[in-house]
Amino acid sequence: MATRTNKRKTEEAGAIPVSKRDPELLRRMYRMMVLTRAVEDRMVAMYRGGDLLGSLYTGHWHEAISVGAAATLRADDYMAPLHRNAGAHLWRGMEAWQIMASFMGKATSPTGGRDGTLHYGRLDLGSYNPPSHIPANFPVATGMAFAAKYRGEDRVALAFCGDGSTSRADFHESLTIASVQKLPNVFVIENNQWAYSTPLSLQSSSETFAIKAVAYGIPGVKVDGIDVLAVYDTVAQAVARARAGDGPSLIEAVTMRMHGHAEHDPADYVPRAMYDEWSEKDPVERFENVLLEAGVIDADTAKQVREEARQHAIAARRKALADPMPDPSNIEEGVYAD
Amino acid sequence: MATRTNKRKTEEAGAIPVSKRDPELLRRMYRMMVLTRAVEDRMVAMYRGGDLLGSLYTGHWHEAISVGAAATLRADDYMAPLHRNAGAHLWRGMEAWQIMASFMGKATSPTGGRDGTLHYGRLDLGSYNPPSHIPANFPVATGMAFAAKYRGEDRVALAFCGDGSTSRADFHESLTIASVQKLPNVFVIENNQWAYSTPLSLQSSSETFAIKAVAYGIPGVKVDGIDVLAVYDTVAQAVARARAGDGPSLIEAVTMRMHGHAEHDPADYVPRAMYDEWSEKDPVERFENVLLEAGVIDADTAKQVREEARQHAIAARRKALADPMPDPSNIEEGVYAD
Amino acid sequence: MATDDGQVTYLEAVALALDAEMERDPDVFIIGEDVGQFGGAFKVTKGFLEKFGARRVVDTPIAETGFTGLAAGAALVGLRPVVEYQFADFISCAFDPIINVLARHHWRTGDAMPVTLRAPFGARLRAGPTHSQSVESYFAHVPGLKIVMPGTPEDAAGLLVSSIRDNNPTLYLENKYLYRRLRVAGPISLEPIPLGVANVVREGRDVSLITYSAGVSQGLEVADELDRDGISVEVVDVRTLVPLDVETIVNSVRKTSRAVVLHEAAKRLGYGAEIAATIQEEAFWHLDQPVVRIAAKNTPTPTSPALEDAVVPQRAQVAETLRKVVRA
Amino acid sequence: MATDDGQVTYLEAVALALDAEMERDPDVFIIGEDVGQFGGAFKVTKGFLEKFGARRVVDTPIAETGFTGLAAGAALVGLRPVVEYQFADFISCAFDPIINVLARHHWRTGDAMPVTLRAPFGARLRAGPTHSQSVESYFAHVPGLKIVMPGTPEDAAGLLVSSIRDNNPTLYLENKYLYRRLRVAGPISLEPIPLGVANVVREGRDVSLITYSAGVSQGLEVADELDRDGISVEVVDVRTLVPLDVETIVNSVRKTSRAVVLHEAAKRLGYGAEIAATIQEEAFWHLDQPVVRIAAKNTPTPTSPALEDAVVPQRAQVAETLRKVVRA
Ligand SMILES: Cc1ncc(C[n+]2csc(CCOP(=O)(O)OP(=O)(O)O)c2C)c(N)n1
Ligand SMILES: Cc1ncc(C[n+]2csc(CCOP(=O)(O)OP(=O)(O)O)c2C)c(N)n1
Ligand SMILES: [Mg+2]
Ligand SMILES: [Mg+2]
Repeated sequence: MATRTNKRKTEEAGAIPVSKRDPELLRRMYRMMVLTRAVEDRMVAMYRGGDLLGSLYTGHWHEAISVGAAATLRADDYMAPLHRNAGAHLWRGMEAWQIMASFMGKATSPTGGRDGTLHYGRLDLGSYNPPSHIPANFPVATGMAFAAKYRGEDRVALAFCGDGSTSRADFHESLTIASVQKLPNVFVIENNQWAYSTPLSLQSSSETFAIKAVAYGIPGVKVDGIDVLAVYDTVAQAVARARAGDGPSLIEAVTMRMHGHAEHDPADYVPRAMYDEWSEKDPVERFENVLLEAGVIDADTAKQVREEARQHAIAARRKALADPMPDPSNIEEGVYAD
Repeated sequence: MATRTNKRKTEEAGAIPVSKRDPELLRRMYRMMVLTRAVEDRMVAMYRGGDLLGSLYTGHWHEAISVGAAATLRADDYMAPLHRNAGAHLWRGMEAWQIMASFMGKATSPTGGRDGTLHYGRLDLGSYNPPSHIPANFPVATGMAFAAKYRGEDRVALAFCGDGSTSRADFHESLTIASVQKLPNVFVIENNQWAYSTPLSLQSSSETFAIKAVAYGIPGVKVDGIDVLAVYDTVAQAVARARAGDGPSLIEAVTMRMHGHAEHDPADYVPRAMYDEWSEKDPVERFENVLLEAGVIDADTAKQVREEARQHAIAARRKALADPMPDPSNIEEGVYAD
Repeated sequence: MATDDGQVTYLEAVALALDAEMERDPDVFIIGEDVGQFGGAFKVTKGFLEKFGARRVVDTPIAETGFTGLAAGAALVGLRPVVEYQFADFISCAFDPIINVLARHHWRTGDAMPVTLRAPFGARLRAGPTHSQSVESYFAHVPGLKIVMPGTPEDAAGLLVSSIRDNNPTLYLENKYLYRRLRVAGPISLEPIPLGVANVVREGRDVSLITYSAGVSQGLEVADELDRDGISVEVVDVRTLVPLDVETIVNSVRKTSRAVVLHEAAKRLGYGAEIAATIQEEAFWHLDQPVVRIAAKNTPTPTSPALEDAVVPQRAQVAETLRKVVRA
Repeated sequence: MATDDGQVTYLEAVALALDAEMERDPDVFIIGEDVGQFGGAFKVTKGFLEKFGARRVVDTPIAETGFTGLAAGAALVGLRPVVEYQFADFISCAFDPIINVLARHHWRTGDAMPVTLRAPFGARLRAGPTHSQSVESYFAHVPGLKIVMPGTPEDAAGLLVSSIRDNNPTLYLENKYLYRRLRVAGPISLEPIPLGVANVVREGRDVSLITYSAGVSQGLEVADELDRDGISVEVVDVRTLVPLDVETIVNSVRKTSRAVVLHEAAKRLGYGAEIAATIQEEAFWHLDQPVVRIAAKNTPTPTSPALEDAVVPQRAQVAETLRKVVRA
């Protein structure tokens, strides 16, 4: 599943059989992937129905990456997510209604409606709330990792970005610094084939994204991004490495952006055949089948999990809709901290 | 001499015997290396004697890179040099006195004393005049290459930067764009072991600088930077590749910064042993010996070339000293072009 | 490219001018993220790829520093690049090359640097702090850049033509709130409008409202409103911040003796500071009142509607301020 | 760290304050290019590596965007980074994270962002257009940043202490021309000086000279000179541009009725524009004269001495302007 892309890479991610894994963890991952899908599907309906303020970024087909990677972290680790990582947020305790509230500009969003859309990170959950500029979260993640190392703690910092984000200053400079400083970072590239309308061929000429790790002398691993266990194992190995003080790793998880860049984007630049090919590779379905086959869940459980997720999303919407809009009277406060 | 660092590299730089090479070209390269050394030695004396306005950046032990690389270009090719490339400037027709005038703020400097020190590129010689920010010349070089390709011309653009400059946005983003657009660029990294006081170990963790080419899917070649023929052959191959429309290359030329970062810097952070080791590897001396051995020049010629260079530098100083300082009355003109 | 009703929007005016310049001059090309097949995030370059081909309509990696520097290099050797930043907010990633590579180059060397930097900017779209910035103040201090901020479709066209033909780096800021909100009867003139010439878009007696970009239509609306109460507002659209047409501004203030400056950028060191400082320098003895600045609050731009409305100048606030200044 | 004659230079004051804060608070660290063994390009951190070790004195690759973002992340989880830019000119490469990551964060989230950004800036050293920039105007428009510009060794120390202890991103700009030119009798106080409090460094009757950084010593020299001619200049050192102590400025102007603003940054949208606009807003009826701005010309900073002197405000020019304003 994980393929080696440079010689310094540590051991191949082991193909541990499902039966040898913690069933509780597997079920939680499954629940979170199903929940992510249900929440984002609900939000798509909300977008269409006019519930949201502006556009909507979703992470369809990114659920295995978001959940698989986040699941490797301890609660006291740091995470610096981007706009396809609702699953990672939910894993860490972000409420579904709060994500919705962010896209609605509600007072109950993590920023109280000051920021919106994907900008809903919460430091109390160890998650950075990034600005729009991608991947500004990468340097920030190096700072979180730096602080951990500075204090002699064994926390790690996990950051996500897209294939397109790899072209930017922030990507290069943060990997350069993290590798020189041997910071406990794990960098995950979510290669979903597109950056807005830009295909990979116009974004990068390297053979893979994982291989860019060579430029930083760190392990680079490419992994199937719709296989949540492959993602989990690969990221877990990188996290262990970082935690042990052996420095950062770069992971490329391959998937497909199954919606438009955001919901306003019909994405008619994507060849139909790509959708056809990838619609067969639904990471949630795939994991469900793996768990069914392995007997970790049965069909009834699966049905129940899906129905619970649906109800959860419906309730979340209800709460978010009912939540108040912010009061503008204090808008000038908080520009500066005391 | 040139070592392969990634599989996409083109043919190994052939070890063409000196006897099979154009003796005129060899002698011109020799003369230019000697002249570069003489001019820079003279400027060091000028710095110490108080002739210059501020500090002085020199390219001792970079002569083989500057001259070897510049010698591969046609007159109508573009060059985007930095602060160790006096040799490349001289090769393209920059006058020694004008380089000195730049460090003196004279009216006769390429900027009329508006800019100074290393900022003496001249577009009429096809050479970009960079700002201090390194390596701002890299993106500019992609633009020059872009223009050549846009117009269907077969010009190439050659850019130089230091080992430290590879850490910056400009390096990464320009190589990303050049590789995707298959621009006729040649990027030369002058790895002189130091970036100001920063050693390689604090700058980059990649195995070599050449190997960073992997991140852009382009050829990356490491070459002995004190061997002018190795530099010439390697760059010539990259230039030919670019000219043929096959896209950019990255070349790492290894040398040592034998002076301080600039002349005000005693560089006592450099271990003595490094100087001892590298003082044995003077690129000018080395090339002289190669040419003497091959009979391309004889001892008398060598002596004469050195003496002419010395006289040239002395005369250059005399002219630069005598040149007028600029008139401030028109200083507000030219902020905008007509 | 007019709409069904024969009208031309602000966005179409930009597109028409760019299209015309690309037709006229083979050295003009457009480069930016998603400007090709997608036609740009706001669809300014829709159809350009088909018409001009990938050679002249260049999709780039997400590398604002890199492609801005590329434009500089191409311009130095004779091309006339037009660079699109997907949102003006992202121009922060090109701040370094814009101020250090593009802006200072001609003064240092005498080489021309004909680059046009196009960026959709501004608030009122509920897009939040990193998708709504007014960026003119980041750059207006920098010698060597021109800054163009059209407030009408006609100016959007004519000023873009001039920007592209100008031999200097020109920051051309498109107010994205106006893109589909302002429209005029077509066809629209593609004659260049000189940079550095302000436009008195409405004559008045009682107070000068000095503004630009979205402030122009907002100001005209308010002027209409106040007219009904017998207050006569002169609206001056400066159109280009750099160079600034000080003479037209000062003449207006000399006439009305009262000046209000309006922009949607934050107040502190917004361009209103420069305009106000200049007016009091040049027309102090004609002023019956201090120059008043109407601007956004000194906060980032919020997302949530009521918050954003509380930060960005609203029509009622503009009207009230003008009334107050006139009555004082 | 006093010099042989028991005096403390501006540079030493910076070093002493940084040293004291690193001693006091283990969460404070310094990061930048060549700050370790080399002690920084200007030697502010000389001896720091030996004293505090590589854990707290961090040499970085040449990656201003990256290490600025690193500082943000470290600050968010409780450290108090001090970032050194080798020359303020290179802060352009960190413009994006400073304005979009550091400045807006607290307002968006309520998380503290205690980062101090130190940068040697300014002209008069014949260092040319990309080694002499005054950078305050690039940032002063941005909500959420504080901007500190000490003009004396005492303030350099006390304001740096406060900057480091402040929970906000603070741009602390060191005038490198003053580094070894200004000195005071030691020992120097390391008590924090509050941000946002201007200092009337010389009382006067006839005109208020509002300034900061190198303008303070220049202004005092000129004030001495004019004193001999019976002209009494009040010199107000604003010390921090953001927050700005409007009250002290306005009180001074109310007293003298005449105001001149002085800085070495270029005039157009220099911070003098904000100060002048504010003075006429707040003290219009007290002004006997328009507020005059003395600033560098709107050009890059030249290298060659006569050129630089023609661009950057000189003492004679300051004196002459003050005389003119007082006489008018
Ligand atoms: C610096 C910067 N430039 C441009 C943008 C506009 N933008 C937002 S997302 C995006 C595409 C991102 O592509 P990728 O990194 O592959 O992530 P994906 O959306 O595919 O997950 C672009 C161009 C931005 N946010 N930041
Ligand atoms: C963006 C930027 N940051 C910092 C500097 C200051 N600086 C000038 S040269 C230099 C070291 C450059 O090292 P390297 O690239 O290896 O070139 P070398 O001087 O060794 O040839 C530094 C840090 C700069 N010029 N630009
Ligand atoms: Mg993508
Ligand atoms: Mg070096």
